[in-house]
Amino acid sequence: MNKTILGYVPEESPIYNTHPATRILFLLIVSLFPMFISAPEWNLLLVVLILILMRYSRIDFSILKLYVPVAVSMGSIILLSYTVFAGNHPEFHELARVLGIRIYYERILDAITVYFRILPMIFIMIYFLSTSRERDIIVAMRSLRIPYAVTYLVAMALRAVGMVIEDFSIVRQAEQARGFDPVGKSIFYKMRKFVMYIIPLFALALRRADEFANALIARGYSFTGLLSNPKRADYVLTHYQAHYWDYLISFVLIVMLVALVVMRYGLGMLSLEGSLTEQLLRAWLLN
Amino acid sequence: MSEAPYISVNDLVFRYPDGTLALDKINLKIYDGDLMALIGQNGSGKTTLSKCLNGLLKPTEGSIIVDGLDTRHTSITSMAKRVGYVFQNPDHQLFNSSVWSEVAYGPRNIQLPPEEIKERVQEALDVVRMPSRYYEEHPFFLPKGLRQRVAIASILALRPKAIIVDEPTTGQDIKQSREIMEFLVDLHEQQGHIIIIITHDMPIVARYARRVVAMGQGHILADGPTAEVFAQPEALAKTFVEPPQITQLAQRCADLGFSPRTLTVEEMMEQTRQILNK
Amino acid sequence: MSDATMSAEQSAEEVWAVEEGEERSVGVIHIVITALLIGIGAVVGAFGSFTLPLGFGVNFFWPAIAVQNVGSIWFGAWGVIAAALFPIISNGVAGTPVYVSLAYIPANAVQAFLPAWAFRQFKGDPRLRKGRDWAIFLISITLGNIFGAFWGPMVVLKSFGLLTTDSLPLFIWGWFAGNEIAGIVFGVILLKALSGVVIRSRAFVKKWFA
Amino acid sequence: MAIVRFEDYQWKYANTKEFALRGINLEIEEGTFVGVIGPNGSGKTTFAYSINGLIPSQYYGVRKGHVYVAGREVKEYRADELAKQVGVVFSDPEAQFTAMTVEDEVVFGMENIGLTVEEIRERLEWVVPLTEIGHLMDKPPYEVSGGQKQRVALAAVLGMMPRVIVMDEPTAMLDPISRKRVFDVLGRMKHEQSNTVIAIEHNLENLIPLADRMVLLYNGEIILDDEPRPFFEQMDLLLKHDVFPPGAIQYFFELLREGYYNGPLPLTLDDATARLRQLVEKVKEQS
Repeated sequence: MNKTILGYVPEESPIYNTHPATRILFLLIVSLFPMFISAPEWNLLLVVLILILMRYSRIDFSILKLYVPVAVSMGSIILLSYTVFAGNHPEFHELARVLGIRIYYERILDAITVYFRILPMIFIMIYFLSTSRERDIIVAMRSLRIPYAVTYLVAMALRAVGMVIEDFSIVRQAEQARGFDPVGKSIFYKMRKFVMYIIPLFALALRRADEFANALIARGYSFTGLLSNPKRADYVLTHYQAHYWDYLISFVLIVMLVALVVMRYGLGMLSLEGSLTEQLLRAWLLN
Repeated sequence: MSEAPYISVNDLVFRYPDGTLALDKINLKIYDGDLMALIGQNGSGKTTLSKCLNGLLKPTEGSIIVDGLDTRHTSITSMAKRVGYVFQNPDHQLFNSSVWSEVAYGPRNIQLPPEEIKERVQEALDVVRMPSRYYEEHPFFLPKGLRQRVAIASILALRPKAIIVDEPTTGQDIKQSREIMEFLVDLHEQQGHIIIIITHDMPIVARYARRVVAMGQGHILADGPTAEVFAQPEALAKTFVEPPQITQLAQRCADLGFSPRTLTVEEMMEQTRQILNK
Repeated sequence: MSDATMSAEQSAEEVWAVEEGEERSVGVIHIVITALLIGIGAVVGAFGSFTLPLGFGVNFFWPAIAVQNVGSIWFGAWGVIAAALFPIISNGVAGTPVYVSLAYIPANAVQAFLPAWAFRQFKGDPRLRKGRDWAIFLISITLGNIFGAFWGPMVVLKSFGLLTTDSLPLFIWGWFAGNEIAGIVFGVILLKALSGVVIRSRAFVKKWFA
Repeated sequence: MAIVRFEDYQWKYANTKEFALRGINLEIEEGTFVGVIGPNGSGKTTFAYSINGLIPSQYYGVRKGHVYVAGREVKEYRADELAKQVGVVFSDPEAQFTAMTVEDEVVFGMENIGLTVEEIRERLEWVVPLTEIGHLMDKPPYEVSGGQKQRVALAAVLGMMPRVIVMDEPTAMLDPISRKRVFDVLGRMKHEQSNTVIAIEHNLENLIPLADRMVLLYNGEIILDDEPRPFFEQMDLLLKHDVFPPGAIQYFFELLREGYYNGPLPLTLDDATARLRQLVEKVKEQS
């Protein structure tokens, strides 16, 4: 099993045949797709494709459970923004009036459009995080020839995240060991716990900063600025090879992006007007 | 011992959320009056077991009864009053802005009246011999030895019957280690606390612990009076722990009349005098 | 050396003053402290985003704001860099699309930059000794939060179509209030508790980079 | 010529009143294994940092006298140049790791001093089996056990092939068996390589069999400096300075004192066993 940022993925997952840089490219390009797609059904199709990809990459679907509350609350915010707080618009089709709040057909349609546009973006993020190890991100950055100081900063930061999480859970236990019990207490009582965490986390970081810096210097690391990029052997990169399919995937992704732009702005496809969703919603709400 | 144990661990199994089996069918009874060392290799389950003892971790199977209460159904607050846990790194448990409020944190959590909080804090700080000029100092500014004392005081203020101390002598020199241990022995003898020390330091164990529980791969491999446990090299080998050098010397020369239960140089000398003066 | 050796009390002026002959240069320690700040910010931020999830990086109570404010007061530009970067990790883990995260960068940078600038410009004492120090802190983080509150809902969320124009004022207010309260509560606690230690450590940044 | 030489060396940290090291004069010949002992606060870490240049480059303070490594003043070296001469293993293995995998960790220092991919590969082939970390290469260094961590740290330092290796309480955080394995590696190194090793340790049982020479630091000064056997014959001096030799040595010293024994002090358990047998059998024969 490989431990990725979001969980475990079996080692024999086909995802590991791709170069980490390809995976970052996938994240960056495919996240752009929904920006050119208005029709919700096409975005939904994109979600389905990503789910298929997740299955193919043998990602444990239980990770998605973590994001249900996020997806729900996000949907609620959009819905609130497009209904309760949407103001008065006599030019729109009014569907109903609840407690003096007017609900418009156009607003509902927009809310759905926006929601289905953001959804695939989130799935792509989840897909990326659950197929990438911290190391992959570093390898990708190094093979893209990003200055070593920057890559190194990111590497240390990712390492620090793991450390802080560990500290965090120990601090929490230390508080419990002294009778701190937030169960059934008020929100203010619970807020205190943030205070209690943040101080020891900083204090520990400050103590560690010294030790880390000493360890780095002892290994001959010297900070050489962001721009100068002295030659490094980059030994780790020798384990990763870009295969022809990495180039193929990258090429296909870029072609798809161009195709989407052309379809959207050149041919007027993928827009909301006349989309399946619009037709269904119109038939359901306005008639 | 005929009295009822203060802590009783029954067929305890503990599995971490990722599926790792950390403790496998542990049975252990801890009595009032125990001064106990928990030894074993890193990863043998010592820390997991001790976190189960005060309810920080709940058993996957089996049960732990502390002072008649089942840890599975007892609140964190009432566990904290019974079993205290001093973490290895004091920095993880110091988060208040003065030594005084650090020690008062626990009593406040269990919602004692202000008068009693004051009394307990004062008592705890006296017990750890914290000079009063440090009371308003930020714990962060104190040297490590004093930070550790604040950590112990903060547990004492909850007046738990049992106190678990996780590797108190790591990073200390021998003199400092002995001071800490003598202080813990005092707590045991004068205040009547049950003391459980998690440690790798065998000479320290030989010198101070009355009882040793040796763990390995999630099992208890040996349990008994210190000298008895050190006299079982086969069991110890499985825990990857070696008795102190002087004990090993006595054991290797057992055929010459030395007792395999020898723990200190003084004991060894006494036997030598008898053997050589015969 | 964190021993209990108290140095003579420094005044606010002295905290920021670079003495004659004092060499201050960028070192490995700064890279390290930046990384650790990103680590803390990412965890505190993600924790906030998961306990009170509103989605796409919107939080009406976000303790990580204090990491931005305080980190940059203590560590200058390094704190600003960390502040700009850590939300990408914390938001990402909490399910925010990568481009939304990237679009937040200016807001996060400004929220960190303003307090850092104000404390250096007006020689505020990070230990918050006098009313003046408090004023510098409160005004600078408030201005930063105002910028953030406009940037977040207006520029980012609006341009991704997540909010309607009509609902913007409400979200701007909510955003501002959430960050402001969290920033004051946690910022004050951190500054009071740890500034004394930080200004004596070699990681402390007097100018912008060293 | 001595590889490390202290000449009337003194150091005082800024913000403190007392000098942490005073009047240090010491010459260490290339290829020796020196054990440095003394209670906490006696200046051992300051001593280590003065050799690898963290003092004065990373700390403010007052420095008098000289420290030479390979004939050159420490403070005249550039960080990466000095790292080729002196490597340090710190006591807290956690705090010296900055990479995502054991392999990256071991390679990091080698990249810093500018080795090529080929050179790195060659050194890995030597250092990985020496420290027995082959099966750990893909794991995150902070997730392996304490003893393994310290072997990884050792590998990272050895890979840079420094002429002097300074160990600042490398086994303070380890359990007895892990401790032993770290010393096993040191023993192998001592026999196969010609490195100079300066080991600061509280744990004498493992240190003594390897040491060619012992130095006692107390309160910033060198109190005693000799070969192990004569060093431990100064038992009263050692005890007075809070050094408590291993049980077997203490025991034989008592035997000496009470007149039961008059040979040399045994330095290892095997030696002690043999000598005790001899002693008892001789007495029994006589009676």
